[in-house]
Amino acid sequence: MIYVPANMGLLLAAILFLLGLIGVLTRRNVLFILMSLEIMLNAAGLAFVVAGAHWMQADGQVMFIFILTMAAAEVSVGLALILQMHRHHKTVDTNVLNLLKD
Amino acid sequence: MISLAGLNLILPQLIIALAAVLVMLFIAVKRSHKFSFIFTLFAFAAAAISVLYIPRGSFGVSSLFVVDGFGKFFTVLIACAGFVITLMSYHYLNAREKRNEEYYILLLLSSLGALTMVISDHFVSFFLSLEVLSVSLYALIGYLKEEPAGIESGIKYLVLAAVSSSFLLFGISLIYMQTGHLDLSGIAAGLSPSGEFSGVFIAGLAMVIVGIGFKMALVPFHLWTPDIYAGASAPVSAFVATVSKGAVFAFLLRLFYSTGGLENKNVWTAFTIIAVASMLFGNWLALRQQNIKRLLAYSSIGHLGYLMVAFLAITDRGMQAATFYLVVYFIGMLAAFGTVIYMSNKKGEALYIDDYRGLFWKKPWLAAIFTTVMLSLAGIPLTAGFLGKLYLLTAGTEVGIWLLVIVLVVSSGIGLFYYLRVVAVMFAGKNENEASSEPVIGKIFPHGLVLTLLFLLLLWFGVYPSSLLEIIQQIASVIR
Amino acid sequence: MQIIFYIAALVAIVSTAMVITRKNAVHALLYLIVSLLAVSVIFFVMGTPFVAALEVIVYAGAIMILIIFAIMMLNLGQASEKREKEWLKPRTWIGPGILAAILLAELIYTLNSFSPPAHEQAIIDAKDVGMSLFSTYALGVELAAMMLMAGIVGAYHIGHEKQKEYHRYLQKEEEL
Amino acid sequence: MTLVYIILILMLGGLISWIIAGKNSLLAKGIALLAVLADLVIIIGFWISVYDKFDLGSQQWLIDYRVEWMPQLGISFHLAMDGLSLLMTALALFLGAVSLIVSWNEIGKNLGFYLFNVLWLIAGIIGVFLSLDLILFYFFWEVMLVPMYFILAIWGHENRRYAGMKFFLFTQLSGLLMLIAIIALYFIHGKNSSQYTFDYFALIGTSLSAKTGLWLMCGFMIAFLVKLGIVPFHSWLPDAYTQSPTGGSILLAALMSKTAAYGMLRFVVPLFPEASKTFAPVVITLGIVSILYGAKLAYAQTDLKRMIAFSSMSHMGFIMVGIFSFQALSYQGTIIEMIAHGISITALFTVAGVIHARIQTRDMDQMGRFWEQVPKMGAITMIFVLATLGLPGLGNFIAEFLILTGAFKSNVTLTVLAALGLIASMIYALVILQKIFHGERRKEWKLTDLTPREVLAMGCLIVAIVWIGIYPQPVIKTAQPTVNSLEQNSNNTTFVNDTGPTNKTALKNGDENMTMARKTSTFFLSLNKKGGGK
Amino acid sequence: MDVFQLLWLIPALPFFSFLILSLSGSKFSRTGVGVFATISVGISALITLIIGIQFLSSPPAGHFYEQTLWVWFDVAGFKPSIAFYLDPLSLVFTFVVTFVSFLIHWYSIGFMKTEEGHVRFFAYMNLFVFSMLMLVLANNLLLLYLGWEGVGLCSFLLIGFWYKDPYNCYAARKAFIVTRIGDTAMMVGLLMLVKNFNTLDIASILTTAPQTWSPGASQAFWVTILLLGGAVGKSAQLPLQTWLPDAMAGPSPVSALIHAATMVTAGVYLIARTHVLYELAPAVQTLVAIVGAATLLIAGFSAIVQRDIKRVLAYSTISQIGYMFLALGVGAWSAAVFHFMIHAFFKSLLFLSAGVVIIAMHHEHDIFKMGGLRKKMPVVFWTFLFGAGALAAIPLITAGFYSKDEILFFAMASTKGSTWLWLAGFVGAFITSVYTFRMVFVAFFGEQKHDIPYKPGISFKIPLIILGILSLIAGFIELPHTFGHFTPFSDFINTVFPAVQLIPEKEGMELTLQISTAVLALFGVFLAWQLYMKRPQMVTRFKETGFGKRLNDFLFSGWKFDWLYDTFFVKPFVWLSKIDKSDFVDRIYGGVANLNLYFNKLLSATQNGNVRSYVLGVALGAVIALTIILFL
Repeated sequence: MIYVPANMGLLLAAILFLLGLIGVLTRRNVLFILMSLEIMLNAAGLAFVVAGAHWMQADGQVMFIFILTMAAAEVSVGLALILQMHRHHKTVDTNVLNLLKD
Repeated sequence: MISLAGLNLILPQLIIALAAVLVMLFIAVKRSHKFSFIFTLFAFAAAAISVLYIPRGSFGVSSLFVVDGFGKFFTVLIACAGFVITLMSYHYLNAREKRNEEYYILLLLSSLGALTMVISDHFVSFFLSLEVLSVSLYALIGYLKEEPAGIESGIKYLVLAAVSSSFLLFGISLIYMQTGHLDLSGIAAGLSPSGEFSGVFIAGLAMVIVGIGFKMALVPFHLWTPDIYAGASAPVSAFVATVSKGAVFAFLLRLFYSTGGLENKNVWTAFTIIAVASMLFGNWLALRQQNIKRLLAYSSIGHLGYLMVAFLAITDRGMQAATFYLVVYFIGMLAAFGTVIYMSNKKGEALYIDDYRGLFWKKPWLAAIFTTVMLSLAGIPLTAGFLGKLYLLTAGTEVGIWLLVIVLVVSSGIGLFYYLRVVAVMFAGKNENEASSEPVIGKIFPHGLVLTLLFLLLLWFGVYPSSLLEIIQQIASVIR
Repeated sequence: MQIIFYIAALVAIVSTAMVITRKNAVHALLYLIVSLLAVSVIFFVMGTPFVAALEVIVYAGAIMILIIFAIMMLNLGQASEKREKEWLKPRTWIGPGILAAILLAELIYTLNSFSPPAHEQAIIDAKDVGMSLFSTYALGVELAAMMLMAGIVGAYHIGHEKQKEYHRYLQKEEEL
Repeated sequence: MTLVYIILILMLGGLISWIIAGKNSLLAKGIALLAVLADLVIIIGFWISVYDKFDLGSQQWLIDYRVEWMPQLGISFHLAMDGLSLLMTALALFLGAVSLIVSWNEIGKNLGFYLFNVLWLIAGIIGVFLSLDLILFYFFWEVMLVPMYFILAIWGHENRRYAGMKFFLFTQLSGLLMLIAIIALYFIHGKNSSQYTFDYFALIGTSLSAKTGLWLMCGFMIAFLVKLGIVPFHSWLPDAYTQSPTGGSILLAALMSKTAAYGMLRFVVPLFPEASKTFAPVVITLGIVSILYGAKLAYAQTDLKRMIAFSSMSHMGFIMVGIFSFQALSYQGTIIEMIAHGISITALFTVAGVIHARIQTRDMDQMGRFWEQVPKMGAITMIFVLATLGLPGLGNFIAEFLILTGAFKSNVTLTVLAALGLIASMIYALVILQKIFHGERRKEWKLTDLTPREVLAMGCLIVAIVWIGIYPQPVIKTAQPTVNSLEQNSNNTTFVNDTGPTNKTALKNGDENMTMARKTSTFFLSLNKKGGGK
Repeated sequence: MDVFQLLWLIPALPFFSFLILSLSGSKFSRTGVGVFATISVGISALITLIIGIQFLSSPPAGHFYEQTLWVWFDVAGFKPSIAFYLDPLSLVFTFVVTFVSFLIHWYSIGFMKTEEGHVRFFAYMNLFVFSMLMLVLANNLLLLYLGWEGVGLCSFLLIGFWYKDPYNCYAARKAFIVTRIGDTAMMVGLLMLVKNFNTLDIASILTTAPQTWSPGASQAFWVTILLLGGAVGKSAQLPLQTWLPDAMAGPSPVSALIHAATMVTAGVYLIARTHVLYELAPAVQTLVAIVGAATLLIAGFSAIVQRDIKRVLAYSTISQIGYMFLALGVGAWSAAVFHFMIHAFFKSLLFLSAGVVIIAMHHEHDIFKMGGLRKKMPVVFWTFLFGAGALAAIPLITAGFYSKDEILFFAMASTKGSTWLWLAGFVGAFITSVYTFRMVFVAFFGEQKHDIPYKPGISFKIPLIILGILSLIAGFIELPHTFGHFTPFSDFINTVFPAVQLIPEKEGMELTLQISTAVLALFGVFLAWQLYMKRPQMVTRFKETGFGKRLNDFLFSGWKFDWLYDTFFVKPFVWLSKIDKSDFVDRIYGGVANLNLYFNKLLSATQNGNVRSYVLGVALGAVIALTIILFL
């Protein structure tokens, strides 16, 4: 029915993925990092769906669903950790997380 | 549809999963640390023993899993490690945290992730296992939530693990895009056997390497290791060092051997570089480290590098060597962290090498164990570490991968320096200005007993390892 | 229909770029939702309506709400926006930008060599997905459940605020 | 089984004295000494009983004990004894006993653990002398290391940790290279004969291409050169020898260094006959450099033990010259040198220890004119200084003479250079005597002369060194069968063509490596097809 | 009973005495030690005498006797034994060694009366006698080497006997090391012999060598030159003569025994013993003669300016051994041995007398601070005079005349001799009489400068008198042609040596040569009298001129040999030792260690604790992995 070139789909996924990566690398606010992580995971999921559509299989979507689940679990634990961090440090700046270093 | 007939094959995994649920239910009824603890112990023991009821041979379970000798071996290994870690956790948690029952749920769940990973035959099951492992680990690492260091390491691990998981997923999707399969045998079937892979597949492999390399803490994906080891509680560090890495390594073997990913020369080279860098950097980083947990972290980077030598040999012997070494590494790391737990007290862990000054004159038995562990990690004879290293060298020499073999030798020479440093401190004069009146956590039971057991295992496998070798040779031949 | 894909892709990219550059967390989150919706459109275009729906419901709906709650709890107001300004110096973008550019170039290079056979795509709907989920991947679903359990238990434990416990002398003081 | 008992007695003795020492230190010392002496009696009794068997044409091996150890890897527990190992074992036990006696009161703290280490060290050394499985050999080789490290790092002098670390790093690293060589040899032999084993008797006939042989031999040689302390691998030696407690110095210098010489005789020359011939000029040159450079360094030192350490290094050069001349004379000379040097260095370190115990310094610039107060010590020191400088009538002379005689037959120029060592050794050796016992009194010390216990130990050493000096025949006779087989071995070498088939199978290159990978992966594939039912 | 079987007792007795003294010497009384040691050597001398008489009266078959105690070791057919070999040559040496040692031991009883460490002294002396006897009696060169090193050791020990003075230690060390240089050469020579003959048995080498080597063979050349190296070291010949003057730091009996009579002539013995080899290497034999000639001149000139009585004697010893070498070099084997014997007598006499003088002068060695001792110590004066006469070869009445005369004649007349060699000896003889009588006149004549209450005891005098008589009459056992040709000594010893080959036309010159030598010696005495008694101001004035001062310094320092060796060998060695005390190799390894620490620091910097930089690491890793895999 619909034809979307698989490599274009993958390219979009890659761009989103890398934007997410840039976000993780640049933002000091841990909430933004969390959001960027979601972008990356979503991009990976997008890639799976593109590939699944390409092979006309359900596996890609199944994988997307699992990624979705994982994102949810991760965000829940992540937010809990952020709350604790805020409690300890009164900030969401990741630069304060340098108690542990060489 | 899934048939119940296959379920007996994944009995250990089921037991652990059930135990996790049950512990949670019990908590809902009544919180009891002791009960959770004992129940978890039984669960691990049962999981280990249940392996005996799995028939011999290689069976697929619902295309996600394959249960074979190799998987069973690792199942037992992980269950035993879980058992030991549980044993060592009880008093530690009592001393350092108020609410401890969830710990056992998380420990069981992360072990479940590891257990399913070692029998994974499919990217989906691998990914899910990895995430079960990771998500529970986020919580486990940050478990001591009253401590900034714990939370810090939790966040670090979460961010980094998520990034690496994303890479992994992206990589898998590329592989899927190329082959149309997510199961390993399907992927292998869709590839040319000569190692001439298409670009997308290769790029996918590279990103999978990032994900796996991160979990195994191979250079350059190793940066998280010391911080997480140091920030997490010692039992969790032990878990991260052993179970988490071992399970991923088991899958690495399966993945690359069954898909023939190493046929590609570039992939092989990339892994060689990773291995060389891990061996050298890990040991270099540890050279002047004063924090014993960080030191162990660096040392584990090096050890995983050593394992890669066996992995890169791509032979029967290489597999056996890797398996043997992993067992030895498990024992060594568990005993090392066990000693740290033993020496810790309510106020904090015995993190610094100086905390062990003159240990030999105060607690000779503990010091002897720790010394043996250090020597085993350094690969000195009479300990299992030596035979492990011998096996690795044998594997490397057989196929003539001289660069790796020489780097292995050189880096274990470098490694010797810091292991000996620890040993020397233990045998040095007594610490005069030691004011800490706080009693240590360690008790004869279970810590002393467990450590002694691990110590004896190190010696046993170091002096008369025939029985273990026999088993390993069997399972290696099963997997071929 | 391809044009829809391209438009949606453009929207997704732009809004994602906005996410990572915003100083206000709530704004960023809204852009993220836009981005997710755009991806959802793409899913729909590609004939995967089930995940398109899930994208909107779970991602944009559930997970983002979770983050909004977190933002509210942390009470990041105007002050934090100022702080963000300090934190986001232009040169912090250079390194990651270059790195991402290299990665992108490499991925484009590989995707270039990848020319999938052009074929019509069939719609793979919720039924197909469901069949797959509960046959082949049934054990996977169980595992995912375990993962969620881990997430919940973990979040519960870590998020649990300890009761403030004062030292008994301090308590006495308060009584006085 | 005798051989196993010899090792076991030491190990058990060590354990028992460790346990007992907390309660009764004298008893612990007694038990430790008794264990060593019991072994010594066993070995000497054995020697006497087989003494008549050492004739020219006789069987080399006296005892051969072999059980499977790790059959999966082709490793066996294989101990055997011939004349050479008999001599070395006896020497180890004799000097071990002496070292226990001379450091009887030296160790104050943690005596039990010390005794444990000493006995296990001796056990390790004897294990090295007796093992005929290469992995077992390596095993013992490393087992020596740990107790020595402890002795050095716990009971050593002021700079002990540094010295211990250096010692351990050097020997361990070089040992690992040897291990690689052993493994490579194992595979080459295995691929040639499809019998994968580390057994000495099986490996001894392995035919190697010239290049491979050279590489493998280098692996062995590095380990041995390091332990022997040959330039340029000697850097650890002065520190370790100097910082050890007396007993440790003795065991290090007198026994552990001999394991390296033994290793060359037992393994390098028989396993790599042609490679060692090719390599001989290099090794001999290194030996000569050690002789001369060691002597020069010894002369410069003011630390007594350091000086003795360098003198030891200088003498080890002679051993190199002796082994790599491939002559019966020089082999015999080497064996006698091992024994005589062991004895004389033991005595010298004892003297250093005795002095250190009395005045708490090793700095010779603070000594002088000791003869006045302690003539007995002076006289005994003199004897061993003379032994060091190779005075005829004492054992070292016979050794050096035989070595040079043998060496002269194979290489004149190098031998003449080596002979310069005789002059050099005199230059530093006299300094020991004169700086300490003669000349001006630089500081007022209250010295007490040797105690009867010390005199007893030294007396034994004097008797031994004089015995070897004037009637070394029993030693020579005992070593004769071993030397014969060594000589035959080096005479019967044939060079294998470099492009021969052995080389190709021996060392795989990358391509073959990849095919191996493919094979493995196809196994995986077939497995998954069979077992991966849905 | 065959008296020859007592042979082993000759060295063994002093050795046992050494053992007993060193183990339990402190239990003896003070004189008991000396007496015990003396008696042990005395018995040795007695046995030597008995054996000697037996040898003369009924010589064993082949004029040698061999006694094997045990096989030393046996490796690959090389089988040296602990065995003794007695033939006329070794008998003469044994006789001289035991006899002179006996007398010197006797003398030492008195000499050591007040010194501390007398037990040590006598033990060392006994050990020396033992070693020396091993040297001369050895049947193989390895055993000879044992004795050779043994005497070197005893020399070292006895020079440094007064160990509290660092100078003595230095002198002892120098003597040991310098001779060791020669010994090493000799050792290499032995190695060469083993390589060629697979034996070190002297007798078998001497019989095999001429069969395997033709005269002038390079093998023979190298062997002999190496053995010569040993000989010049031990006998203090050029270029290794520098140790002997310093060796005078030892007690006088030591100088008499070791550094005059016995040990220093070991080189002569060695060359005489291996004369067959030297005859196979004519070039080296000539070299021996040249070395001897050069040494006797150099040492003689040095002796003229010395002030220390013992140093004068030391240089004269070097010079006289030069004569022996000269004799050996021209093939006059028996003349060399004869001169050795005579020299042993008179030189030990001189040293012993000097020893008495020195004790009397409270350890004053400078002859110019003595003077007029003639009256106070008549016995010593006369014995010293006898010795000096023999040294200066005063014609007819002294033994020295006969022995030296023989050498000079052969230097001229032998086929291997030459006029130049003779001339050197001739000039040397003149110098000898000058410096000898300079010493006599300065020390014993003139004014008395110190009061000397000291009277030498009888134990001093008897050995002196015996030796004095011997210095006069011992020459009569070998009279030249011109004096009736009574030659029992050379007849006896020539069973070992071949006769000297003479150039026929020069045979007739003997009388001329004798007369000129005699006149020259007397003129030397006269000159000494003139210069040092009558007109000492002449010498003083000459010394004050620039040239004279420099010449005096030059000769006084022994032709600056010490300076030469110091500059070129000792100082560079010491310098090298100093700058590399801590071993540069160690630094290299230190560098490696530091490099590792540097890497550690470098890598540690990456562990900065910042989560974003860790992510950067992962991302970088991804880039690297992708790049390698895609583009490699």
